[in-house]
Amino acid sequence: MRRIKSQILSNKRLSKELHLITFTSEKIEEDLLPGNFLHILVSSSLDPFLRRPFSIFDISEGTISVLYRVIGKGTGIMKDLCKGDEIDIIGPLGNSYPIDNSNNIYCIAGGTGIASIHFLIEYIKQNHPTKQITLCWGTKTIHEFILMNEFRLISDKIIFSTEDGSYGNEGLITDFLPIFKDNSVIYACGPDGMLHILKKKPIDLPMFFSVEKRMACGVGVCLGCAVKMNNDTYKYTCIDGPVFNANELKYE
Amino acid sequence: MRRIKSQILSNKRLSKELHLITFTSEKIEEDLLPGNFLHILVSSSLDPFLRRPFSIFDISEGTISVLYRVIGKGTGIMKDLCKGDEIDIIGPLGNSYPIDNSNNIYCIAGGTGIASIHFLIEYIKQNHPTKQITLCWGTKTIHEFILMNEFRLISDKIIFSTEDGSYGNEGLITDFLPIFKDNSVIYACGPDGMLHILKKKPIDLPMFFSVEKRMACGVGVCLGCAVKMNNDTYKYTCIDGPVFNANELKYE
Amino acid sequence: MNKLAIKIGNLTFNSPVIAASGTFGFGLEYKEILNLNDFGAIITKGITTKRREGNPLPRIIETPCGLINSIGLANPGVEEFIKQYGDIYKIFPTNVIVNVAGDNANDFINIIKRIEHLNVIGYELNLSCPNVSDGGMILSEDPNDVYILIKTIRNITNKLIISKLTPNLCNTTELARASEEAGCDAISLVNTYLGMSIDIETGYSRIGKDYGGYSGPAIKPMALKLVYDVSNTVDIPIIGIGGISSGSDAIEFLIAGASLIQVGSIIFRNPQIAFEINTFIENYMDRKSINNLNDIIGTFKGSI
Amino acid sequence: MNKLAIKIGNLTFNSPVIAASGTFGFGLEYKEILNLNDFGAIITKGITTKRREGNPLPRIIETPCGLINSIGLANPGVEEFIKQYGDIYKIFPTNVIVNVAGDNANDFINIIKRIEHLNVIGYELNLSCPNVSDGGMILSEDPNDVYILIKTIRNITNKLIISKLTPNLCNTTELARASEEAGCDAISLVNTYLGMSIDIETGYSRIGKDYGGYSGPAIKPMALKLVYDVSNTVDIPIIGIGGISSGSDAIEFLIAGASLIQVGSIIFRNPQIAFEINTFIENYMDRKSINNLNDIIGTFKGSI
Ligand SMILES: Cc1cc2nc3c(=O)[nH]c(=O)nc-3n(C[C@H](O)[C@H](O)[C@H](O)COP(=O)(O)OP(=O)(O)OC[C@H]3O[C@@H](n4cnc5c(N)ncnc54)[C@H](O)[C@@H]3O)c2cc1C
Ligand SMILES: Cc1cc2nc3c(=O)[nH]c(=O)nc-3n(C[C@H](O)[C@H](O)[C@H](O)COP(=O)(O)OP(=O)(O)OC[C@H]3O[C@@H](n4cnc5c(N)ncnc54)[C@H](O)[C@@H]3O)c2cc1C
Ligand SMILES: Cc1cc2nc3c(=O)[nH]c(=O)nc-3n(C[C@H](O)[C@H](O)[C@H](O)COP(=O)(O)O)c2cc1C
Ligand SMILES: Cc1cc2nc3c(=O)[nH]c(=O)nc-3n(C[C@H](O)[C@H](O)[C@H](O)COP(=O)(O)O)c2cc1C
Ligand code: FES
Ligand code: FES
Repeated sequence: MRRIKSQILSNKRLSKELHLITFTSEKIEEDLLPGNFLHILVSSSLDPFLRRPFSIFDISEGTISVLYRVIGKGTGIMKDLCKGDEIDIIGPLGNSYPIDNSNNIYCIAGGTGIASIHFLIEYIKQNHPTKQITLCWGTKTIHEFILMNEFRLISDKIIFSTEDGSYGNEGLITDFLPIFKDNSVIYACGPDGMLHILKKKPIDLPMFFSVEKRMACGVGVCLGCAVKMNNDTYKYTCIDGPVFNANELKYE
Repeated sequence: MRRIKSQILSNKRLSKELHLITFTSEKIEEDLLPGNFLHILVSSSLDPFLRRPFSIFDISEGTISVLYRVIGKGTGIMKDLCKGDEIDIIGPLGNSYPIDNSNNIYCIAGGTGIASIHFLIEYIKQNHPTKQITLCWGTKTIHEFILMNEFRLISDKIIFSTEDGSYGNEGLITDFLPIFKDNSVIYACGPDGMLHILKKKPIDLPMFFSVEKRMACGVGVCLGCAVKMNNDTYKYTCIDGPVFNANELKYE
Repeated sequence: MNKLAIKIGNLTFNSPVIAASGTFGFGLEYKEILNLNDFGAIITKGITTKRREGNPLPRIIETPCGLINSIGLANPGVEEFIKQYGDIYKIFPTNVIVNVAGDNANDFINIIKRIEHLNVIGYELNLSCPNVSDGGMILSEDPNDVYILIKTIRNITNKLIISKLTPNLCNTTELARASEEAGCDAISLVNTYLGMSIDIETGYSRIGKDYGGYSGPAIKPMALKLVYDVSNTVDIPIIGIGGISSGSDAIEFLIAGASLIQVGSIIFRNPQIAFEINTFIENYMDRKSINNLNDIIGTFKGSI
Repeated sequence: MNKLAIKIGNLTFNSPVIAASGTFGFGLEYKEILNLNDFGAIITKGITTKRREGNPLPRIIETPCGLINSIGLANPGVEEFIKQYGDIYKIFPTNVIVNVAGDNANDFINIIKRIEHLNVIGYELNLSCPNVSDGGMILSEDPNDVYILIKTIRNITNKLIISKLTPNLCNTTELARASEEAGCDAISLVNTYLGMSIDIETGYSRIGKDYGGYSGPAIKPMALKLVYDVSNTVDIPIIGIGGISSGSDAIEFLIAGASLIQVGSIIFRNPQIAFEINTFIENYMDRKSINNLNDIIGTFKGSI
């Protein structure tokens, strides 16, 4: 974990709501694993007060990219940042997707969940090139399939779905999952609703969810980002997660 | 009085602390008189919460310029605004320098007080070209004499002073005032300390001060910007001022 | 029909948004840049028997997401007020409520008697100004005193009586109940919180008194809680106040139990806030197929 | 000599800046990005007799310039705490104070007896957590109860006893006086204010309970006022808390009468705040030729 002042290198709008921001990493990227997140302070004003957690979308030497959806105060400010502006970053934080011996990797991404899945796929392609990767990617509408060519390049197979049917299958991605092969592992990142549905499916494979909870500290001191476990105790997204074994999690 | 969303046209640093911002005026400039001020909201964040009052430095068709010193939260944000960014403006507010029949105009400016004095001199030159204008201009140091050529062009005479002696007379401008001619009027804008000294001088000419007080509303509803009058009552900078007859004002 | 209309007794407010006392002068100052009837009512600056010059300077200091004021009830006094505004209020575009600030019960009664003939719909009793040392604070501490005061006022007027409470005492709910029992028509809360700010260069207070009244978005979570508590205590309508700065904030107060809301400090920043809140609430009602404001009021469901 | 050093009794704090309970875990979480001895002390998360899972979700909600929390004293319980941290505190780089949260007097006494052998300099008694329904709030309302509680604790320990008070009661000064009379070594205040936030789309609370504890820069003006009031009431040192987010804020609390200060919510935003405050105070003292922190404390001059 380090705290750095990072310079914006670029900040592009990719779709109506999705933006990709790239900034200097002061070597933090060397310690980053897929699933890790950064805690970003976007403005020196006290409103908004807290940092914002974001997964890693991509890294390269000296830079990190984050894919974000503009939804509120913090991301509203983020989208107006220009090249040369400074942001204040703490990271890497959180755990990472555990990589086992399975030959087949199924990645299920909903919405901005695609961000950490992108980094995961790239990571696996680089470090475990023989594994077969199937990406199941659901969005609301066609325009949210950003950087499609790149995803086609790094995945072996992609299943698309949109809620409005504008591209791929019409409906939720959880309705169009492939028949999973043996010797597989599933990684999923997306809205709670999606994870909830996945969890209820009779899937007999190791399955890991990356979850999103409201955070204050991001390092385990505030106890704000609690997630309920099956045994009714709580774990904490920022230190025990964000990636959890789906078996552990309780959805009510 | 109107409220407009204004686009930044340029925002230049003129010295270490002084910046000149120019923005679209939506025709507000047609109603502006020297001494008037604008109440500017520089950010959509709730911190800073209040608008900031600024005098007019210059107008031209469709644009207004404000000269400002970076001192705190609001001006700190202002200096980072870029071409195309929006600010929210209420104006014109306040009264203006009263222009009488005097032939000789003495303008005394300290610090950013030069802003409203600039507009005043320009206005007089344009509307009363026969009047003789003497500018007495004091700053901390040489670098704060911004746009000097322009001032030389519009004033008939300029007396300079700097506190550190780096240009003009060394000391406070109030120590280097000329011998005032008859049939004259004095306009002064600057820090309270300067106005206080001026007020104590045995000057037997009409004298008008533009004063600065903390403001919340800028329109006379909050009663925050009170100024003490000689008879121990209060008047309000935003509606009764910012320009007051020096006789009326009480300095303790 | 105007969806935003709401009734208190036989009085109609064409919007639940009211301009708070001390933040809207006497109603005319902003008229060039807004429609006065975007407000369901406007409340005047607090009026005292005699003219008050107000507190020493400085009177306003900004803090993160709020401000501290030490105005000290500067106002022209009741006689000058009548002279200046009596005629104007005869044809005012929206309801006018006079905020009355007495040092003691007699003051309140005298002021109300003097202005009873004006075309104003009622009185908001400032039982809580933090900025006057001999002021409301003492009077307002004891529920019995408040009961007697309001009872007496009830005897001299049929107009709306609103009891405006401070958040700085811990018996707010008791004061509200006493007000209700005495025949008060509505409770408005909160007035400002006590706040302090020190200039570290000089060691002096950054306002003209040791402390002042704190308002703005920063106080909203606490004000909302208090409005909720009081709305569970009394049956008369509550007027929610405290840091409201958006349509969403306004709806939170309605859900918590307020029938009307007041906007204060935010006006300084955004004078057109009433219009924005009205538009927001209308869209919200459309989206949720709600036809009557009353179907929002007091619908807080607690925690999930 | 370290200019920032300050003594309470025979204990030395190498900086007046302390990490507030609940915002710094058990002291190790941030160790990779800060020097622990930038803090004069760190205060642990509140410890209860038994493990507590904490409140339902969500537990944190941001508000303008602040946040509302509903953590509900989640903690491993005193036994697990001793197991996990007993050894670590033997060689901790700065003073450790344990925040103790009892449901009743027995709890407080049992916990303190169990941890008395640890290498910690003292206990901060959480008399005021708003997030536990059967918790401190009741115990802490009555100055007599507080007096008896602290008196009893005084009998079992010579370590530092700090009474942490809530701003949500109106008898804060009385509670402070009762604490002092019972032999308490210092008063810390404020704990969080009660605040509420409603999700207008669902009508439910935006946190796991109807209301939570409000903290951050938004509460500073009120907390400062309360610290000033209490410092005028008692002679024991005050530890000022509430929205401190800069060196300047910290000095305001010192001038108002606090001998030490705590940083809470700001840590989440700026973990290195203690270093920044220390540097700021040092420069301030240099600039003003002040050699001893005590020459700042309690020097408020009132209004000009
Ligand atoms: C581990 C983790 C990884 C994430 N990765 C990404 C990512 O790669 N791309 C992306 O677009 N978003 C991601 N999110 C969600 C992102 O943090 C929120 O969208 C963002 O905080 C919203 O901030 P805002 O100020 O625009 O919204 P506001 O609604 O103004 O925020 C208000 C408060 O709610 C919190 N909040 C709002 N939505 C969420 C959410 N979904 N999860 C957690 N906190 C939230 C904010 O942090 C803030 O404290 C991630 C969240 C977590 C926990
Ligand atoms: C009528 C009028 C005309 C002015 N014209 C100019 C001008 O042309 N150029 C210029 O640089 N400055 C001018 N000022 C001063 C300017 O308003 C302040 O410098 C500015 O508000 C500082 O804002 P800040 O957020 O950077 O400072 P902060 O210190 O962060 O501001 C905190 C609060 O104090 C207020 N404040 C701070 N300094 C002053 C001040 N000197 N006068 C009034 N309020 C203050 C702010 O408005 C804000 O409410 C004028 C002030 C008035 C009243
Ligand atoms: C500058 C100022 C002056 C005020 N004057 C009065 C007053 O005269 N009478 C009164 O009852 N309340 C007065 N108030 C309190 C407001 O009416 C309101 O209760 C308070 O500001 C909280 O609301 P807000 O957070 O929306 O501002 C004043 C507030 C401010 C900021
Ligand atoms: C997330 C969180 C958890 C807290 N937990 C505790 C606690 O366990 N015990 C306690 O006495 N105070 C607790 N507090 C209160 C803080 O110690 C502090 O008194 C309060 O937040 C005000 O300071 P601040 O405005 O600097 O945050 C907690 C505060 C927060 C924000
Ligand atoms: S965000 Fe604070 S414990 Fe996870
Ligand atoms: S700034 Fe509000 S009355 Fe002048």
